[in-house]
Amino acid sequence: MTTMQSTRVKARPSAPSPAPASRRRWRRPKGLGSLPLLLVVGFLILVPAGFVLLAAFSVDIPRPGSINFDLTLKHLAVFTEPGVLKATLNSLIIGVSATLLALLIGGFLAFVTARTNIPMRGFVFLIGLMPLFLPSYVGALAWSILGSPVAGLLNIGMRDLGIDFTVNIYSMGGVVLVMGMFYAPYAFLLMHSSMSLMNPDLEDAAGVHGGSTWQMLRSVTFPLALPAILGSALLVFTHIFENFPVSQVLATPGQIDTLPTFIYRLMNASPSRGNEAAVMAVVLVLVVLLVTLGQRRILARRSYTTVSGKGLKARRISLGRWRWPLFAVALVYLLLSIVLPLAALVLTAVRTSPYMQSFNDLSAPGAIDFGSFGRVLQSDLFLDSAGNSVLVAVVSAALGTVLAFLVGYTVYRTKAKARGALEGVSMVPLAIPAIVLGMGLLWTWLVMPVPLYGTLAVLMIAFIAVQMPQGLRGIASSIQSTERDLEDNAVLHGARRSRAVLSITVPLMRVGIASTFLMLLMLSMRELTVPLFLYTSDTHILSITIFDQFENGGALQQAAAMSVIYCLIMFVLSYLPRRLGSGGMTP
Amino acid sequence: GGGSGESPASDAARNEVLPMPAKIDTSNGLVIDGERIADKQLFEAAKKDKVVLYSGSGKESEDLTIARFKAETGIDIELTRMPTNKLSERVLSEHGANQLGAGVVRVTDPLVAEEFAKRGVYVNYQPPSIGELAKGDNVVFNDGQYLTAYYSAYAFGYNSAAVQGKDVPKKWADLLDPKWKGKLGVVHAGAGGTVTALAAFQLDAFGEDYVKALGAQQPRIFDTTSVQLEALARGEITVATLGFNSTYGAEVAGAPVKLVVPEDGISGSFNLMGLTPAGEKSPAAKLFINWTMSKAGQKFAAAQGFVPARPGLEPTPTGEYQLPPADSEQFHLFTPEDAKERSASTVQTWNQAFHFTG
Amino acid sequence: MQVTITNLSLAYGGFTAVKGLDLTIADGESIVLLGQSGCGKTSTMRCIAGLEEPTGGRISIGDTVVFDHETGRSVPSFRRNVGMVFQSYAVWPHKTVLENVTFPLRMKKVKRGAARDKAMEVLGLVGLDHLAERGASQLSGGQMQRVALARSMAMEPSVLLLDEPLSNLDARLREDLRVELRHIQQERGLTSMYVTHDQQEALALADRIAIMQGGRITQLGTPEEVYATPASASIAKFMGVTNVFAVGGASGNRVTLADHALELLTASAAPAGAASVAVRPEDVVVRGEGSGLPGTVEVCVYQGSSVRYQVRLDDGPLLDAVCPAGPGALARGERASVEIAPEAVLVLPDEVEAAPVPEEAAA
Amino acid sequence: MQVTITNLSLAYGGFTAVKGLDLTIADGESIVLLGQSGCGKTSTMRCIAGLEEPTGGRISIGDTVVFDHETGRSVPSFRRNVGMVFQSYAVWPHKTVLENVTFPLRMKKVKRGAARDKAMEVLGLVGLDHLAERGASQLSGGQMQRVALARSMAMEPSVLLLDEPLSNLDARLREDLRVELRHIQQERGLTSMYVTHDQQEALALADRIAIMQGGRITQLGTPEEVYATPASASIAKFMGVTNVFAVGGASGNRVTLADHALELLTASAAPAGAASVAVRPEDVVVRGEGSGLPGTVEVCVYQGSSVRYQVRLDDGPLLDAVCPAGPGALARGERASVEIAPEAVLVLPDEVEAAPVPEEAAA
Ligand SMILES: Nc1ncnc2c1ncn2[C@@H]1O[C@H](COP(=O)(O)OP(=O)(O)OP(=O)(O)O)[C@@H](O)[C@H]1O
Ligand SMILES: Nc1ncnc2c1ncn2[C@@H]1O[C@H](COP(=O)(O)OP(=O)(O)OP(=O)(O)O)[C@@H](O)[C@H]1O
Ligand SMILES: [Mg+2]
Ligand SMILES: [Mg+2]
Repeated sequence: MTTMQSTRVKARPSAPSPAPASRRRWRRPKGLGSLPLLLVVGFLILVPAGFVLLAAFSVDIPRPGSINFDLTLKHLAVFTEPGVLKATLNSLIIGVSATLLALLIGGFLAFVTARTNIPMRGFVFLIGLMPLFLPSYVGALAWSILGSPVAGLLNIGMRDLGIDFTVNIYSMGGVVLVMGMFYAPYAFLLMHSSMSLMNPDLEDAAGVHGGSTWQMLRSVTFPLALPAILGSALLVFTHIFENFPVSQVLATPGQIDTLPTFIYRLMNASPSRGNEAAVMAVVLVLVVLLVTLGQRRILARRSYTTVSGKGLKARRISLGRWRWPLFAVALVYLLLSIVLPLAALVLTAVRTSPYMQSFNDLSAPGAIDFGSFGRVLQSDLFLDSAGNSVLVAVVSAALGTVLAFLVGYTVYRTKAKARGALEGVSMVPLAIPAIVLGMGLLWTWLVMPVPLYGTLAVLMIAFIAVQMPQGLRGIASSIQSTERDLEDNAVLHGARRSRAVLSITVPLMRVGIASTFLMLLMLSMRELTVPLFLYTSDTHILSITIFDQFENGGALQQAAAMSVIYCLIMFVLSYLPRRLGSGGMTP
Repeated sequence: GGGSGESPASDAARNEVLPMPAKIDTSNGLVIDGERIADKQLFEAAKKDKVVLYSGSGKESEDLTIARFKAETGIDIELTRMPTNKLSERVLSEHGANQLGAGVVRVTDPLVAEEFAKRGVYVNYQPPSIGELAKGDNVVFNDGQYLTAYYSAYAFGYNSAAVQGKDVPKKWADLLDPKWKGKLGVVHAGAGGTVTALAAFQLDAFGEDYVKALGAQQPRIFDTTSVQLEALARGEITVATLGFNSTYGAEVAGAPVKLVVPEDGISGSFNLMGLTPAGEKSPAAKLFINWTMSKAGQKFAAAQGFVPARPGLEPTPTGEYQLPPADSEQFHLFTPEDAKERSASTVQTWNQAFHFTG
Repeated sequence: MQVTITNLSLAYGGFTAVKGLDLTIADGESIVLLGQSGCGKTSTMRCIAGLEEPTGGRISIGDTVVFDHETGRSVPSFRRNVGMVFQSYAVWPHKTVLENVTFPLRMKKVKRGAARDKAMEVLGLVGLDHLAERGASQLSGGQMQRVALARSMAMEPSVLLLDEPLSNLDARLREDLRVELRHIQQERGLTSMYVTHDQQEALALADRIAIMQGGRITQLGTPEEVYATPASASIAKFMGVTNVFAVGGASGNRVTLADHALELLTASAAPAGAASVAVRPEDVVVRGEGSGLPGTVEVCVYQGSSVRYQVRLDDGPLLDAVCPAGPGALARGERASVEIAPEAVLVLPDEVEAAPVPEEAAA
Repeated sequence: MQVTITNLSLAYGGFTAVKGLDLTIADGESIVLLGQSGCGKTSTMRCIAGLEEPTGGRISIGDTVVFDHETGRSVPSFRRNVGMVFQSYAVWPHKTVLENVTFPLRMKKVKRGAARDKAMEVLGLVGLDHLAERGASQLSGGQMQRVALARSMAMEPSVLLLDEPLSNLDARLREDLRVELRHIQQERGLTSMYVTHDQQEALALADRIAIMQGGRITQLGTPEEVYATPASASIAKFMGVTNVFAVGGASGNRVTLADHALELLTASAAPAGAASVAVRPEDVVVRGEGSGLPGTVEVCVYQGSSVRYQVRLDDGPLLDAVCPAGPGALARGERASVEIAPEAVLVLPDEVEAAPVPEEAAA
């Protein structure tokens, strides 16, 4: 890693030199170490994004074989379409409130697991993580099974018990709840790694200087986790803003229009209006770039280092009599985000008839049949795609983490010239709705003169590109928490920069790196829209197989069974990174 | 690949959906129930080959078809399935990059098929049954550049656990009964070719007032058929306008849904396929098209809940239901011309009637 | 406010850092805690501030019991109104200098404007008012330390704990701040506890000095007392008395060294069990010639206003001496005559267990 | 290895911390850097170590140019073989004490066993061998500082930079380590640069002292030189000379103070442009009575071996004096007679720009 040898661009200001002052000598341009990295990231991300940009402003869709540069601005007219405004507004409302909810849940769980003596911390950590095992469309479906006003299991249960109350998940509140719950793990993972790097002295100082626990949290703990909070807010918001499945399953039946459904309709119109979808994507990219820039600005002015060379005494805050009540709060989240949805799925998978008037129906003979699980487990298709999925997810998450670390390191630790560009480029995929980006990736890997298309490798590459923002944010927040001096010191003591990074920075950031890996792993397992453009019959992956099952409509029982097994696979898969990330700072 | 081995699909394909043909003769080429599917040369070559199929059709029905094809011909199919619009993007891109691997591409939108033809994704190919096929309207396009494999039927259905006896709706007009208010489900007309076709049919057959009245029933509006079908099965809605084939699949799988074949008409839409340049070199792909358009293939499609495209076949029931033949009065087809000319206005009218923005 | 610590113990995992410590700080008193690195000073302070959960004992501040192991009572830090300057500074890196200093004021619900004025005033005291808007992480080490100090001073706590608050400052600034601190402490009648390794500082700031060894207070007294009459040889050593020798035997006013054939006169009869003699370097008078003990100068270090000698006596031991600089200084290798007044010879036990607890504190 | 720094500048954003600094450290020499908090000491060290990118100037170590702004050359830190004890310790919290200390040895490809032995030896020197297996963040402040020191000592660098390496240690330990450091430095002929705020330390460790003010070296000389003849009034003040007065006028050997009706005799004629006079407190002799300047004792602080007085002269100024403790000390309020020898009166400019660069360094 030679990128550390930072750039110096300014000419020497005044000091007179013996040589004629005007003659500028050639200097070895520094910071070139970051150039290969920029090339890699740029190639992975900018080429597909470039296609999207071209699509936004060209007359025809620029797919391979018919790429031309007849440019036009007419696609911008899409913004005047009726309904866009309302859909945008709805999306904003949902986005903002669900993001807040996700941050609240994630922040709460991150704090109690990283910094307090809550009972069964390992288990609470798992609670924070688990909704990641459930793809959001499965979660949304499960919640529609639970909370639809007429046939929702919750409502049936309450009718059985004679309670006169109806849950309606097809409402703004329902959409916000489900989105918030299922995106909370992002916030959780990012904040957890950042908070486990907290130096308790800084918190203690607040207590000593008269800050109550709450004030301490408000003015020290959370502000110090600001890079993680802002980072996850950005991630969560854009995801929610672009999330199609939840909107489709919960918002549309409630007659709530959102931007993603709007884009989906553009793509689904006949003939497909890909150019216009691309225009919307470009606008989103601009917004996200602005937000990223703003975030950079806010963070640049201050420092968030909590791990310093003056020691780090891991100390947990004692919750006192709040231990169990707070644990109960975590359990409620577990119940709503995982237990109920999974129970609904299991029930759906074992019930011979999806129709139910009362829970008493279940006691009827033949009402329950566990066969669907066996059938799923025996099917070749399922086994093949599970194998592919695991392989693709592990490889792309591992490579993605490494790449994100390199980028994060270059951006936050070096003075390389390409820093800003690197960060900006890495955040681009966040802005482009997956459905549009998927097209860009398809075109890219079709025209590339390398025989990757149609292999698992192309899926891996695509995942790495698509998940770059998540990876970068995950790494960035923990890099910002560790003091540079620690690494510099290793260099002084004779380690090469790379060695210093490996033996000092990486171990210090262990929790953050493991969380990032975990997040990418789960995301790769879940990723649906992008592989839909890239998979072939040889490279079936699990998310697509399940999506097909759900798309079939009738096969709900199978689909539910498969989803439950899918969650189990994700759970098992999450074990390794969880192991890596557990444990404190001390050796 | 597809569900090879002893998957549930292959069981169903062998027996439950439709008994296997009485006679499959492979002594000299492939002859099923007396109809020649392939000559000796093609059949021998095809046995060493496999079909690469891209399809925008429902996954379950394709799985059944694949299993049946394998059972009847012994040839494997490798399926890549995704919704038609995504498939179209994928196919055009792969084709543009000379990387289109599929031998046969099947889509549900005539405009997409037209585009494929225009771009050379489809090449001319005439199956042995071309003579028969040409007798029907809207079956053979551009002299065989692509064909209608069969038609999808769109009608309505109900939750059989919630609705029984004389409550069961029989005609389209029955959907306007006030007792369904708030319990009806529809997929919005802009969501795809099939639903636009349905709206056009309703407008043509019963007029704009009917559509408005339907909108006034405050139905729950869905984005996709699949989500709606689940809602129906669970009884969240009790009556819904539905695609016939997928609903029938759900019914067979045990969902408490029943279909209605209303006498006053059902809406039909296309399921088209064609051979690609890669398929030209693939004997199996050609054999697949031959088989699909053969009596055996068409009957199997009918048994699954499609309307056969090949004219002049004796009717095959779909379980307890009998769909009308393609050329009957009862069957209203939304032709490619209709799609081009009327889609936008139909969707707009529909949106107004249902107070739907988007 | 009076601080009473009774039988305080603190263990980190298996390691006991504080062992049954007793200490009473009178209201308005300034105690300086002196002790070797790692003896438990910071730990004790953290217990008083409520940042560690002691494993035993009782702490009360004023009339309030803030910690009692028996009853399990423990008042949280932020209700104790105890200020603390952390050894590690614990300056918040994400806040500006001013924000750091205003924090305790804002916590006391002081209005924004008033808090700012007050903070600027305190920053003025520590010489950082010109950096008020700078991010706290963009400071030099000494500047950060001053921010930490200012933050605790601005708080006006009832008890102030200072853990080496001036260690990274230059001598002049240190002296200024030391004077300033003493001034504020006396003026406000602030009860305070101060850790320092600087003897000057200890002497200048302390009403009483507490010597801490191995997790206990082993001597408590005024600076003069501690300096003049260390309770044990190890305390004497710690207080900079380098001439400490094991005692071989004693009779009346004479003690014989264990390792050297040398006898020293003491002012009073050596107590029983006496184990060591100690002589402060300043009490060793070195002359070019005279009637004292003969020896040779081995080391001679110029120290500004004084000269430090090491003289090897002909009778064996090496003696440290500090003499005023001036004409007539001896060079290395010169012969010297060494005189030690009997009053300067301290006869001491090797170690003491704990300081005797005074009556009123024990009550 | 000789370290040559020429015209070094460093800016943090808009703020210039080091401004055209010139300094040459001879091979095997120990330079002590003295300067006010925030004057740029740490920044200078970081430039030498290669941790900051200077905005101008040249640094060479031995025969190698390690940094040159002109040519853009910059040798990475790990190739400079420069050891540094950070003011902030930078102890690796995730490693044990032993792992911290073995790290530099392992980087030099020393075998595991040998590295361990060596590390244990160095840990023994700093008195931490019993804590070798402890996690480095489970230490007290002083213990951590010693780990940082041990780590750099184990490395055996060609140039050693020490940034207040002993500031958190008690006087005794500090003295021991100071002696040990000096010993090692001299024995190995280590070129070193040392920041301290402890005058004793500066005097004991320095071959030469460099006074740094506002990002520049303003005086460079042996400890005696700097102490005896500070180059400016501000340096004198910094060196603990509290009696500094503005000069009103001078004629021959007499200078008149600006603010007081007082005339002082100097040893030699006052130079032109003289702006201040300075008198070291140790040079002020205070007697109960005598023929000196009459005054009254205002403050009297007992400082162990000495007594510090503040005497208000009848002619106006308040004089600081440090006198040997002993019988006949004056109490507050008593009349006194103050004598100042003419040699003790230093006549100085207020400030100096930069230390004159000696020939060989300029070359
Ligand atoms: N990151 C930074 N950004 C801006 N200014 C800085 C930064 N780091 C240090 N400074 C300023 O540069 C000046 C020199 O800092 P430096 O750390 O070199 O001081 P120092 O001489 O080591 O002081 P001390 O004795 O207090 O440690 C200080 O005034 C400080 O405020
Ligand atoms: N987290 C910890 N785990 C185990 N032992 C610890 C921990 N923190 C401190 N110690 C040990 O407790 C003892 C007392 O530590 P403390 O910090 O109170 O010392 P101190 O008197 O403040 O020393 P110093 O002057 O070096 O700061 C030390 O020996 C230290 O090694
Ligand atoms: Mg301490
Ligand atoms: Mg410094």
